[in-house]
Amino acid sequence: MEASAAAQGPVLLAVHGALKTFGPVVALADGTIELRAGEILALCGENGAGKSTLVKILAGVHAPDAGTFTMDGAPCAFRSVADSKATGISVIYQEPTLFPDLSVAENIFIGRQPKNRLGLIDHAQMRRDAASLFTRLGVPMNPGRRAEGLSIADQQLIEIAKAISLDAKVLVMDEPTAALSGAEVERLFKVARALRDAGAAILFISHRFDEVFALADRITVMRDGRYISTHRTTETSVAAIVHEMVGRDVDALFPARNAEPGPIVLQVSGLGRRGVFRDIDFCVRAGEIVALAGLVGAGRTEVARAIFGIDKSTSGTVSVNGHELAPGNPQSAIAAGIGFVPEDRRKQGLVMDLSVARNTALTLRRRFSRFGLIDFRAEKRTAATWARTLQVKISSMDQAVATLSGGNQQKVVLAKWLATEPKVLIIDEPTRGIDVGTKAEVHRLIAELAGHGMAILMISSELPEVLGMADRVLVMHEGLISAALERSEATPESVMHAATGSKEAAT
Amino acid sequence: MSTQATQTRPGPSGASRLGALLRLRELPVTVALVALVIVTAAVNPLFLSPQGMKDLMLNATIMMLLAAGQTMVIVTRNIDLSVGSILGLVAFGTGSIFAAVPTMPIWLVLLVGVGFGALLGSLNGLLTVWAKVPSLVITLGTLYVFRGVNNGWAGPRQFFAGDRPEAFGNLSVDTLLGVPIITVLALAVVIVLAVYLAGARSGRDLYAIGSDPEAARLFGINTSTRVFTAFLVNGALAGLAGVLYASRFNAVGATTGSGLELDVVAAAVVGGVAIFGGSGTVIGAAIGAILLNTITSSLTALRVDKFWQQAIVGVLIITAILIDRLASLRHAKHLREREGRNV
Amino acid sequence: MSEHATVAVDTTAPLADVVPVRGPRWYAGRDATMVYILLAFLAYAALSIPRFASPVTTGFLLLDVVPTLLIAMPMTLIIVTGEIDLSVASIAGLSSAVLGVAWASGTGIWVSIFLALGAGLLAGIFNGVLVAYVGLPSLAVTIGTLALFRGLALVVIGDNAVANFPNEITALASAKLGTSGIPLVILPVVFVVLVFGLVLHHTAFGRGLYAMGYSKDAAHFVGINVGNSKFWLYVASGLVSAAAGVFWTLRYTSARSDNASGLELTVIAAVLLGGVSIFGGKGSIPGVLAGVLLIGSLNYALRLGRVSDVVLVTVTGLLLIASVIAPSVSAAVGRWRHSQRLRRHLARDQGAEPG
Amino acid sequence: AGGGTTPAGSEGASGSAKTDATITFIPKQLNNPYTDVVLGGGKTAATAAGFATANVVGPLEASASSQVTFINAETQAGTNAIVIAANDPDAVCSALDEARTAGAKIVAFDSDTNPECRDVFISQVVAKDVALIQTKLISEQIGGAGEIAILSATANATNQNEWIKFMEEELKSNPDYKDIKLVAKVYGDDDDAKSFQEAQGLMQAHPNLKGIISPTTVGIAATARYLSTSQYKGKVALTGLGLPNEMRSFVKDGTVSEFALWDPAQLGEVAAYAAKALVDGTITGAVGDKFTAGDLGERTIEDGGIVIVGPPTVFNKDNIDDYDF
Ligand SMILES: Nc1ncnc2c1ncn2[C@@H]1O[C@H](COP(=O)(O)OP(=O)(O)OP(=O)(O)O)[C@@H](O)[C@H]1O
Ligand SMILES: Nc1ncnc2c1ncn2[C@@H]1O[C@H](COP(=O)(O)OP(=O)(O)OP(=O)(O)O)[C@@H](O)[C@H]1O
Ligand SMILES: [Mg+2]
Ligand SMILES: [Mg+2]
Repeated sequence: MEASAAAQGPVLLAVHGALKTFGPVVALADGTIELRAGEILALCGENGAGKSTLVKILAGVHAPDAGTFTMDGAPCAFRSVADSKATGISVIYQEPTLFPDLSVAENIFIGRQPKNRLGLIDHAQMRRDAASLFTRLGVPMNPGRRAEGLSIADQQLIEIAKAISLDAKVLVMDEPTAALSGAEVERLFKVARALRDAGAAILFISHRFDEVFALADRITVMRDGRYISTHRTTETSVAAIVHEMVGRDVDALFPARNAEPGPIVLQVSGLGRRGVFRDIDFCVRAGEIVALAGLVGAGRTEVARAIFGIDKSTSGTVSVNGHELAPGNPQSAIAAGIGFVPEDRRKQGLVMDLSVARNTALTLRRRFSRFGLIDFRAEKRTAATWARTLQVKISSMDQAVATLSGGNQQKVVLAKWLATEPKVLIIDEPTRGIDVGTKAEVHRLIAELAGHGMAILMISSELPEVLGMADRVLVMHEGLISAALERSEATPESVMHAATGSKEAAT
Repeated sequence: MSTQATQTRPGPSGASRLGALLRLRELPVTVALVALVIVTAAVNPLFLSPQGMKDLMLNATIMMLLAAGQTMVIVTRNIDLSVGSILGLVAFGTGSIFAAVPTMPIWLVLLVGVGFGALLGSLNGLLTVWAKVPSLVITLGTLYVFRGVNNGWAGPRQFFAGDRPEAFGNLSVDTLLGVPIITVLALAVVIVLAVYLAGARSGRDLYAIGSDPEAARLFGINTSTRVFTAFLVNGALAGLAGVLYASRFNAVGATTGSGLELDVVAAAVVGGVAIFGGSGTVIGAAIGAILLNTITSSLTALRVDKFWQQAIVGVLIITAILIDRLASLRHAKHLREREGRNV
Repeated sequence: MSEHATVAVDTTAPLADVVPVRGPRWYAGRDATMVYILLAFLAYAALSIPRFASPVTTGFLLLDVVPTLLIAMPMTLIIVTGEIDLSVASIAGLSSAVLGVAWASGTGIWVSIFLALGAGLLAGIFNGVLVAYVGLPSLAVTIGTLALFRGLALVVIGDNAVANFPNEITALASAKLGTSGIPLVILPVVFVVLVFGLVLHHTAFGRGLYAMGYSKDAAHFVGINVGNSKFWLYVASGLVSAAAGVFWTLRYTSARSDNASGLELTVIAAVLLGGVSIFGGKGSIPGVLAGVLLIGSLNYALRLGRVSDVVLVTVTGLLLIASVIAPSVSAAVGRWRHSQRLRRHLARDQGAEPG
Repeated sequence: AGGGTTPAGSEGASGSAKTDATITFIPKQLNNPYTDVVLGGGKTAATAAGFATANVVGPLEASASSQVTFINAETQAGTNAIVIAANDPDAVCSALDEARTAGAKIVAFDSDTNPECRDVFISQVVAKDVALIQTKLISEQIGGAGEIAILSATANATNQNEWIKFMEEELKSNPDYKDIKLVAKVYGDDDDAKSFQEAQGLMQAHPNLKGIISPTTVGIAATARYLSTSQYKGKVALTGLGLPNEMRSFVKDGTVSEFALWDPAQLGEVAAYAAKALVDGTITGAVGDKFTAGDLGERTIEDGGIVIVGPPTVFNKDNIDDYDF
């Protein structure tokens, strides 16, 4: 990868020994980074290593308990978000933070909308400015539209537009690509490199090493809230970084599987939802992993939602072990043995304010009821067992999931569904925001579950994951299944062709 | 990578002006108001006589001010249930001032009333912002506390129109081009607020806060100051309404203005203000206030059995939110169809 | 040029001893505090207000709180799901009006009561459909039905008052259990409280209510039928409010359209005082019970002491404000003490290893 | 066991004046100017009559059931005499019965309860007289012909409803009033703003309205305020029952020419003396019983256990300045 010429420029933003505690939890023990003008620095670390905490300190959201901060060599403090912004720091948070009632354009320019001669907001000018930003990012989006109901990917793109429009000296991006697929990622990188070449300093956080090595000039590694090391990208390797992150070697290879698929468990026939997708026909057998691939917005999530009954399908049927499910009724899907790990864990997967125990037990409410009354102890025991099995990093089962790191939250969602011992598990983006170690674990877990005869439908935007895990790959394009590929036929090229709708790829 | 994805999503589309107009949340309530006035006037021409018009406007004036203030608060995903009590305290305060100093200039009394209201409103704001607790609970508390203070202060004492200077009472009698002076004042306030909320950065911040308070905090909007200001302005408007109340009605005492709070919220809701913040306009709320007041007058003018009147008002409120909901569902569906795939 | 070459950092620094890890304790929770306050107040009142400590008090006090207590039960569940029902008092008024008109028109008393409860049920269904299935915001809907149901009560009974209810029935409404002073009606009320308590705290349905109180989407994604749950809560609220209306009518032997007016805010104040979060997700029946009884006994004690209602109104308001502010204040104090200890800890560390 | 005083023994020592007796007034609603004048008279007279303590308790709003808790608390406090203006004749009954069982004497005043639940009712005036004086005043003011309306207090107010009944009968039966047509009855709930808007509604719904009777002090003042600020001032007649202090400016500016009221303080005074006589056992509440009401002289209990205070006064421009209440 090309290294920037300015990589040896002066240190722009330096943080040393940043400490942040939340009551008894030490989220960040020694946050240390040195960010130079004209470079892209990647921050790597396991889930819960304290990356987002460091970001939030830089953003002025959290007040640090200790640490020294300098900007351009002068000591500085980030007492508030406004303070941090004024210093020239612009942040894309891990989770999109849009205002659903405001227009896309206003979301980008809130607080600094262009004004007309009367000192009032010039809405037309604002929309034009937004449109030109989107052109720069290569994304078609109507700036006048309300932000409500946008997909996670679209929301993330707006966040990016917002951040770059600030023309900040320091751009911090906390997993900006987690919800994006190849095309958008590539465009984001192009913009990021352009900003770097213009002299900005960029802090980039991602769990995807291909991205990190493609983009970053240097990599800083964190573990357990502490600074570990910094390397030039050209002088290190994925294995070395992973070793430092995890403190041991990680076998990042996908688990080997050669189970014979059993009888058909999930049968989807002619499923359709007007204006969204149609003619979805496929089956998943016991012990089989079927991946649903495609570009962002291809309609994969919508299919999964319709199967589980969150949305009502307008045509076709879903049956589990031959029993047809009532459309639009998640209870019937759960009763039939379907589990669904949704893509947006914060809004759909978890009740953020409830404890780990309560969240895990939510799917078990009826199972542990005797004469209609819940057996608290059995419930808690089961929840604890699954949390332990998945090695969720928590201080107590009574900790609110809101205080967990993103990856650990994802594990709680998985635990919640595994606890129901489903026959079919639908997983939408199973490893979004999960670190390598856990990712390997999740992959091993999925493989193991399939090995025990569970039918698994996996939606993923990560091509390696799709190719590495799936027995069969269904590729969606514009609401239709454009290809059904056996493991042997599935290659990056065949999947991408089908996903982009290129004629020659259609089977 | 390919650039194919570009074609999978629709580009910006210019919404027609007519479409935008039809999507206005204020539209249904405006249509309802116009229809109501026309029907009533057709049956009872007296309804639109100069005196009838004047009464209609005067009736809506106080509620319009309160609804406009409440909108500022509701837009930030808060609520102020104590407005009735604030109005009562200020109205009684106005009576007390004139009883003590009958020669007090009217503008000074207006100023004092607005200031007193702002003080009480800022107490709500301070408690909500500082303790970061739900304003519904806080203002339910201050509803009781302010009312208690008013009761303690006033006791059985009341001040009557005769105790106040005639010029003060004439504020709600005299007209400017057929419009009562206090209505002109209220309209001016509503317009200023409307322009502020639509066209000022800090005004737009209020919508952002109501839309997602956590996101607003992460984005660096000074949530506390903005919400505090909204409460303060609302209090000030309730104060102004209190002074105007004293100008218009006969008696001000311990119970003046009690029970107003839910009517005010209802007016805002009927005017298309979303109860969970983030959207709605002052103009809409003001029209909602006019509609709710007009319906009572017109039912009387139509000689509808008075026992039915309250039930009809209830039906009207529900219909208004129902229409609002249907309109937004239709809009969402429209959006989906426009952005969705042709499958 | 990686100048920060792999610095070894001790990841087992003794920061954990700064603050001991503690789980929540039931006897230190919000609900328990409410119960302590109630007990403290009762003790104070018994000692300092003449005649307060007497079975007569129990009787009058309990009779007074019955309507609030009844309605507070479904209200708690509704607020836990993040919704609200402002129409409860109007439903009570409507049921009172129906009871009166039915009885006056010669219907048997039990059939009349049945009709009154039926009116409440219908009202609850109406609210439920609009909130749960049409998806309208409950605050707005029930402001509307607050006017609508009260209006219907007026339509039904007009400005009449029906008072000639049979003596056996009205006597039942204020009958006492032997000499204990405890009213007979407390038995069904206790039953209602137990049912709602069990439903909220010990059933799958109740679990679902907390979950949806925090996040409707997340609840939907684990197969909780958000719509149905809410619908049944509003139906229950309508039914219980109607029962409260019937009790009101019989206790005061007067069926009027304005019965129980304004009760909605009292109920909500009591529920919030009992520790239920207006945003949903938090709250418990024991807490609410303590909240209702606290307001009730405060009310009665002040009246016994001939203290003006002005004081009661003010005290209720202050209590409400204190109840939500106190946790914030104690959390702020906790944070301050934590940072103090942390600072001392850091200072000690720096002193230990200079440079 | 309830500590404190034992409830006053009932008929034990007939005729001997008790010196430690207590009296409590429960008005319809606190903080009402008319009530305040009544209670002022009542409290003064209570002391003069020999009560050891006189209290006033009451609800802040005049709803039917809001007085019950106060009666309960007084019952428990062992109050000897409860003087009440009932918001609803029936709602307070069972509570009053309990109070009587505990030994209290019940005097209703201003607005009666169900006759079974009290010992005597102190009425301002003969109900019919009040009604007739108002119909007479309105007839004079509108020249004996035209549409009139009534703006009352709450729809359930016992006293107002009785007067309205007499007014309606009189309008129907008296040939002098054959050209007068009662077109509407509305209720302002004794709330200033509500009464104001009801008055306004009347004018719009009935363009030919010639006069309004408002037999409640809040209603007449609010209506006067509306008329005085509108084009109807001096064109639509207004009469009813009002407090001179509240009505003075409207009489002087010509909105109202004549209205009536009794002396409210006397009502309180008679009630206090009646209560004392009951507590002392001088009277039992039977028809024909007589007692002395201080300076106001001897009063007799008439049919239905009613005591009449005195005739109403008519106020107008010429005499209004002579009164201060
Ligand atoms: N508000 C909070 N209260 C308590 N603990 C918290 C809070 N926020 C974060 N933590 C804890 O701090 C630690 C660091 O979290 P952080 O979000 O910074 O991790 P991360 O490196 O961003 O992980 P991921 O890659 O999963 O996003 C975690 O153990 C988390 O549980
Ligand atoms: N509530 C909504 N309103 C309008 N459009 C929506 C809504 N939800 C999704 N869409 C649009 O529907 C399309 C399909 O979304 P969906 O989430 O099914 O895609 P996907 O293939 O799962 O992609 P990914 O999950 O990677 O984002 C997207 O273009 C999205 O913008
Ligand atoms: Mg993170
Ligand atoms: Mg998806």
